[in-house]
Amino acid sequence: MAYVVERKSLSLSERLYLPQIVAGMKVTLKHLFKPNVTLEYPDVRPAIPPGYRGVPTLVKDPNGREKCVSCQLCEFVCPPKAIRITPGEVPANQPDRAHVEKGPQAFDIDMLRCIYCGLCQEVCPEEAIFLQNTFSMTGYTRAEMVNDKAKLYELGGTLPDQHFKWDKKKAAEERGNPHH
Amino acid sequence: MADFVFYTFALLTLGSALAVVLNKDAVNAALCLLLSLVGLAGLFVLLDAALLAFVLLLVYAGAVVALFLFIIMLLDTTPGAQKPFGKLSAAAAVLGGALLVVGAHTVGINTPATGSAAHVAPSLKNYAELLFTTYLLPVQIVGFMLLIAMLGVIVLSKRFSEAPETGVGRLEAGKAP
Amino acid sequence: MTAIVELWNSLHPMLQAVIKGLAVIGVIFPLGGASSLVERKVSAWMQGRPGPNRALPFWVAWVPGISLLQRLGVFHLLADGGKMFFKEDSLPGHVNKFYFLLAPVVAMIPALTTVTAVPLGAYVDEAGRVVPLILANVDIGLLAVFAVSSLGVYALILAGWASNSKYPFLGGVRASAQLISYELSMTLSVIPVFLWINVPGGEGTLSLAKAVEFQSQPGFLGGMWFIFIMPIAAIVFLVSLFAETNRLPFDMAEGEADLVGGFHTEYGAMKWGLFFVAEYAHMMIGSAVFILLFFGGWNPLPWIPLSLVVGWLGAVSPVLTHPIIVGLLSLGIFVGKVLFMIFVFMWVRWTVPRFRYDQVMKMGWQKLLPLAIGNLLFYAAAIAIRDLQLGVAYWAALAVVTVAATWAIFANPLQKPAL
Amino acid sequence: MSSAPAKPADLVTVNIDGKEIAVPKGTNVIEAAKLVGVEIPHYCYHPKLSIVGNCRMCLIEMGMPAVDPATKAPVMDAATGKQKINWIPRPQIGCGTNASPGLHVKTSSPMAREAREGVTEFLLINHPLDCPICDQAGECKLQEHSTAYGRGYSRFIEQKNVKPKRTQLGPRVTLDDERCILCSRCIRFSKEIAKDDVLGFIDRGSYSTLTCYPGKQLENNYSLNTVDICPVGALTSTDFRFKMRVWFLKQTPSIDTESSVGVNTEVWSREGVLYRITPRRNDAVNDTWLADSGRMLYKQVKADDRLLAPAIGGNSTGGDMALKAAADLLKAGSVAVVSSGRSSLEEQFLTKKLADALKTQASLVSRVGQGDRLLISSDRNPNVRGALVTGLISALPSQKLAGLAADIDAGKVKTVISVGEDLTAAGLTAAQLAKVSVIYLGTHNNATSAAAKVVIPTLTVFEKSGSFVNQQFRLQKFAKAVPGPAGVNDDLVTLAELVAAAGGGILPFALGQLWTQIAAETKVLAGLSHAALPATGHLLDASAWAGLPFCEGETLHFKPAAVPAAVNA
Repeated sequence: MAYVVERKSLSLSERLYLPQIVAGMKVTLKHLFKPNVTLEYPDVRPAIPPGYRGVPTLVKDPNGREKCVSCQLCEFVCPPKAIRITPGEVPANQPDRAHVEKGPQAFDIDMLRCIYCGLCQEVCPEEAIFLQNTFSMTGYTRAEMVNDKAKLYELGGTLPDQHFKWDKKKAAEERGNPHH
Repeated sequence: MADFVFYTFALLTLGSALAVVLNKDAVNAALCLLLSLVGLAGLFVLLDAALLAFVLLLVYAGAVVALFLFIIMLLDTTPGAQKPFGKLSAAAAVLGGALLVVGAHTVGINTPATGSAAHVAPSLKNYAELLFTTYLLPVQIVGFMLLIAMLGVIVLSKRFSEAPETGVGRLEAGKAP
Repeated sequence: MTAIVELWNSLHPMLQAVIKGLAVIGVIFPLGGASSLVERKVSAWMQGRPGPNRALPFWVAWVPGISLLQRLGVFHLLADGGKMFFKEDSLPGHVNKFYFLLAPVVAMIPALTTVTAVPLGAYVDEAGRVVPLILANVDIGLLAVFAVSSLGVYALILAGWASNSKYPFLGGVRASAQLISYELSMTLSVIPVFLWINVPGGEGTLSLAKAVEFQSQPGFLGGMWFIFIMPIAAIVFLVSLFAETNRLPFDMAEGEADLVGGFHTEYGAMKWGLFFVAEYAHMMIGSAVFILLFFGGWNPLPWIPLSLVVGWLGAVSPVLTHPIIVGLLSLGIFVGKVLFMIFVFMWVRWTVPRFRYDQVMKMGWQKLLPLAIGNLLFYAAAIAIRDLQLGVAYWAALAVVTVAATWAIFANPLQKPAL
Repeated sequence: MSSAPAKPADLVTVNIDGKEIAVPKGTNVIEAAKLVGVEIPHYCYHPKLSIVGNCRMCLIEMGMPAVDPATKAPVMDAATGKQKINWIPRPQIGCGTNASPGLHVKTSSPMAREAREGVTEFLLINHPLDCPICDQAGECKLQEHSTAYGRGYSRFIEQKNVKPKRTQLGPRVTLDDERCILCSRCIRFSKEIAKDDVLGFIDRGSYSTLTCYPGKQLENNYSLNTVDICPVGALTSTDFRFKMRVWFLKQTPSIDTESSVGVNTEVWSREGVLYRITPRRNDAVNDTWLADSGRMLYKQVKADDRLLAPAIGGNSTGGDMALKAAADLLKAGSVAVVSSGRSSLEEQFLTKKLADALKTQASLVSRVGQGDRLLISSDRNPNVRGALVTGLISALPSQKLAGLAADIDAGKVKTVISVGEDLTAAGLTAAQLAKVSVIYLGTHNNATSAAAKVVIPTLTVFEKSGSFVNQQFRLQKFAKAVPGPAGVNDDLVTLAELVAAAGGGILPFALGQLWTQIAAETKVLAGLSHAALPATGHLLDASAWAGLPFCEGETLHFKPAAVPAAVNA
């Protein structure tokens, strides 16, 4: 049920406006002489704090191998449906990656759709997608604003790997069945 | 020089006054009225009656015609929609013309010919003295008439705008299935 | 220096008038443009921003110290002006073309015409008289200013109506209603000043120069500016001035939050620029009148009139009392005051949010107009008591009536309309 | 399973989680629990396969009413006043326990839960946990049950077992041995349903590996059903492998068109692209199976030889122009109509209207192949019985259009309109085709479309909605899974316009309105509507056609009537 909030009646000085306006002008005058807080952007670059969610990128492991296995969880979780992955099989002629079996044939992120929510990074089981420091994406055409796989790896670079999941897997494969 | 200016303003005044009457578009007519008033003010200035000129501009050009325009624009009158020239209009025109002639004649015989006698520029003080002594009663009467007219307009417009709110039609509209 | 004066005096009076007129216009126009830059800078500084500071034509970049001008955004002013002149001047298809083109011109006419009746400074001639620097020193100066500037409303009405589009039309309607409403209180608020000036037996006048003259008299009451004598009148005039010039918090006619751009929504390029300059010109004329009436005109300080300063200068060096020097000095003082008023306009603009339209109307008719009338009655009575020397009893009666009326208006906390 | 309702004498009352329910005798606990809405987790149990009980996931707690061993009198519980239950101290498998009178089951007691958690932990010891690259993710039973019964971390610190990851079991099936949980569903399917005993386990303990018998391959036409029933990602379809995650795919119910069995299918698509076809359970038609050949039919949608634009005389043109050209030919008279057993019932109805308007009798082409006694019958048309039901034909069709050929030779026919049939394949020679103007409505290029005067492209079964009548006279509907190619009209629209051009009046082409008319004009379909058809189909009254010598032999759920089969072969 709606109910009425009684407003406090205005005091004399409030009803006269002028004292209030003068008080306001005092505040603005103070600000007139305060130093500027604006960052003069193209000349001065902002310091990007850790944990900043910039442009999503794909990263490689310390050995320069693609980490993404195209599980498409990021594509699934992406709220604005900006990610589009074409999965594919890793060919057997890549000896250091063939044991991963699966990798993306194409990986497109439409930066006109991306909302920088970071859910793709959150959901990635392989720690292959990261929102990094780049905050400015520009292009003259819509097509330019779609980051393809090559662009994503170029933006992402290499990040240290803490798990070496697939390296362990490969080592186990080469060792065969050690127990028994 | 002064003659040239006089004829220019006179032509402006008369020409635009004629255009007020002849124009079919109400907005054009109102703006021609404005132009005519400006011309008239110019004539007043030539007569050294600067005060009268600027009061004319301030009151008529600045406020009255602006209100005219305001109303015309709000009512959105379409040009060419006025009634044809009727009998009543003809009678009014004849009467108005007659009054004009009488008035002009009266003014003509009462005014000394130019160049003669004490032609003093009327100062602010002269106007003020006349207004508050000789013409005090007329000024007050005119003021009251304007007040009455204003009140009348308020009452009339109020009644018309409130009529549908208390009328039967509204009640019936509420009952309509 | 004398040669210049002689050359000037030898010119045909008509030519003199044209040169004076052009000189004034030549100052008003660039000042209007410069005001737009100042507006941007002031707003930026008040908001903790640097404001426009980027533009720098490459062919002057080598000049040492030019970067200061760059930081001050001076070249933005040039760029803005250049843009106004050269950008595409679109003419929408649905407008009434004649009035659409006429409106900006109409806006400029009163803005530039009123300057003729405004004294801009003064010099002391050989006879020791203070002669005002004015284009047309007419007896009814103030009335001329009011009369001509009241024509400015047609620009807004015409622009709004000729645009044949909703928002400009609403802007035009608002503008006309607002201007007509506040003209009343504005006019009423200055009457006490001239009641005060026109002492019995003296010459009746509405001249602005006379008002300044009155504030330059010797003595405590004589050297007192009118802002101290009649502060209520000054405040009513100032508030009405804000409303008349369509400045925030009264810029209902533009109201970009609700009306896109108000009456000038459909305008662009230099046609829009003329409206813009006209607004600043209005502000300047209005400020000038305000300063002439209430802030002592070209007198540097209260109780220190120009003539006193000239005396001091004569003590330093007789050359400094030359009419041209004194004229320039007075002009400088006056323009400085006007520019400060312009700054106040901006200051208020970046402090106070816009009123609602019903609040504007309510304030105009229910607050300012009664206040102006009451103010007028009060000073009429006071002047009558003073001039007729009616004695203490009448003063006491006036004081009692004033206090009672004030109490009646303000003591009731319920929001009843004043008077 | 018998479709006749069980007699009350066959019912036994069991108590599952406190709820009493009467179930047919012999029902196992998993199925009985399903009836009360309780899902008992299981891997090796499959309703259509024999029970082996080797995954131990469906462990439950079970008890029987107590009786005095000496007197056989019920032992009553003093507290509740009911018969006391003797709970068995060890958990039992649900799949191997059949309902018996008075059986009490607790499906989620602490003991049952604990048992399942233990089983899950053991199953996950050697599981590679490669869900991100596993095709089964999203429809994996191990994934689901690990969520419910897994502990979230592993206590197994030793090295995991390593097994081959990419074994080709056959041309269409790839095996990832690491993921296999040894449920043996695939082995049982091959033996019991496909009757092709090729799979088995070798080695012991954690070395156990699924493999084919030496020298054999999993290559029968039902091999992909093992992929369907594999509860984990061990058996994967080579065709679908790494193509798309299943949670992106939209499922649309459809019908397999390769024979008259009318196998119920599920079509999986994403954004207008088809990815795979799987069987849809219908115990009266196909149980849960589908032939491999039927799974590849989706490839025809994006085939290179697909007809995409209308053509007149071999030149592409607009749809309106082609229809107008066809209308002109139809108005000229002497038209023969060739319809198809692959058209839907609704199209056949409109084709009949077209034939009626042209005052001719439509002919149909039969396709006869080898039946496999399972899910592919010898009649390779999905909808010959639909043509009988709608009255398009009154006798069974022959494989060759001999009558039409004769008419063409005799010059009686000037125009042939073919609704989806390749006339060359149906026995007309190129010379015969050249003598007439051919209007061809079809999906793909062939000799007829090349020779046709007017070609109007039509939609495949995946791009339209409709219904088929299968060999049991079961009316089954299919739905539109993906939109048709741009510029191709719905077949019903095209046919309705042709009928109108031929002077047959204005017919509705929206499915709902069309069915109102079909139900009104066709006796056996009276009262039916496409929208109200159940997912498993509606069995029609076939008595009117009982005497016809259909060519089909026996299939999974179809026994041919006793008529001489050779009459029409």
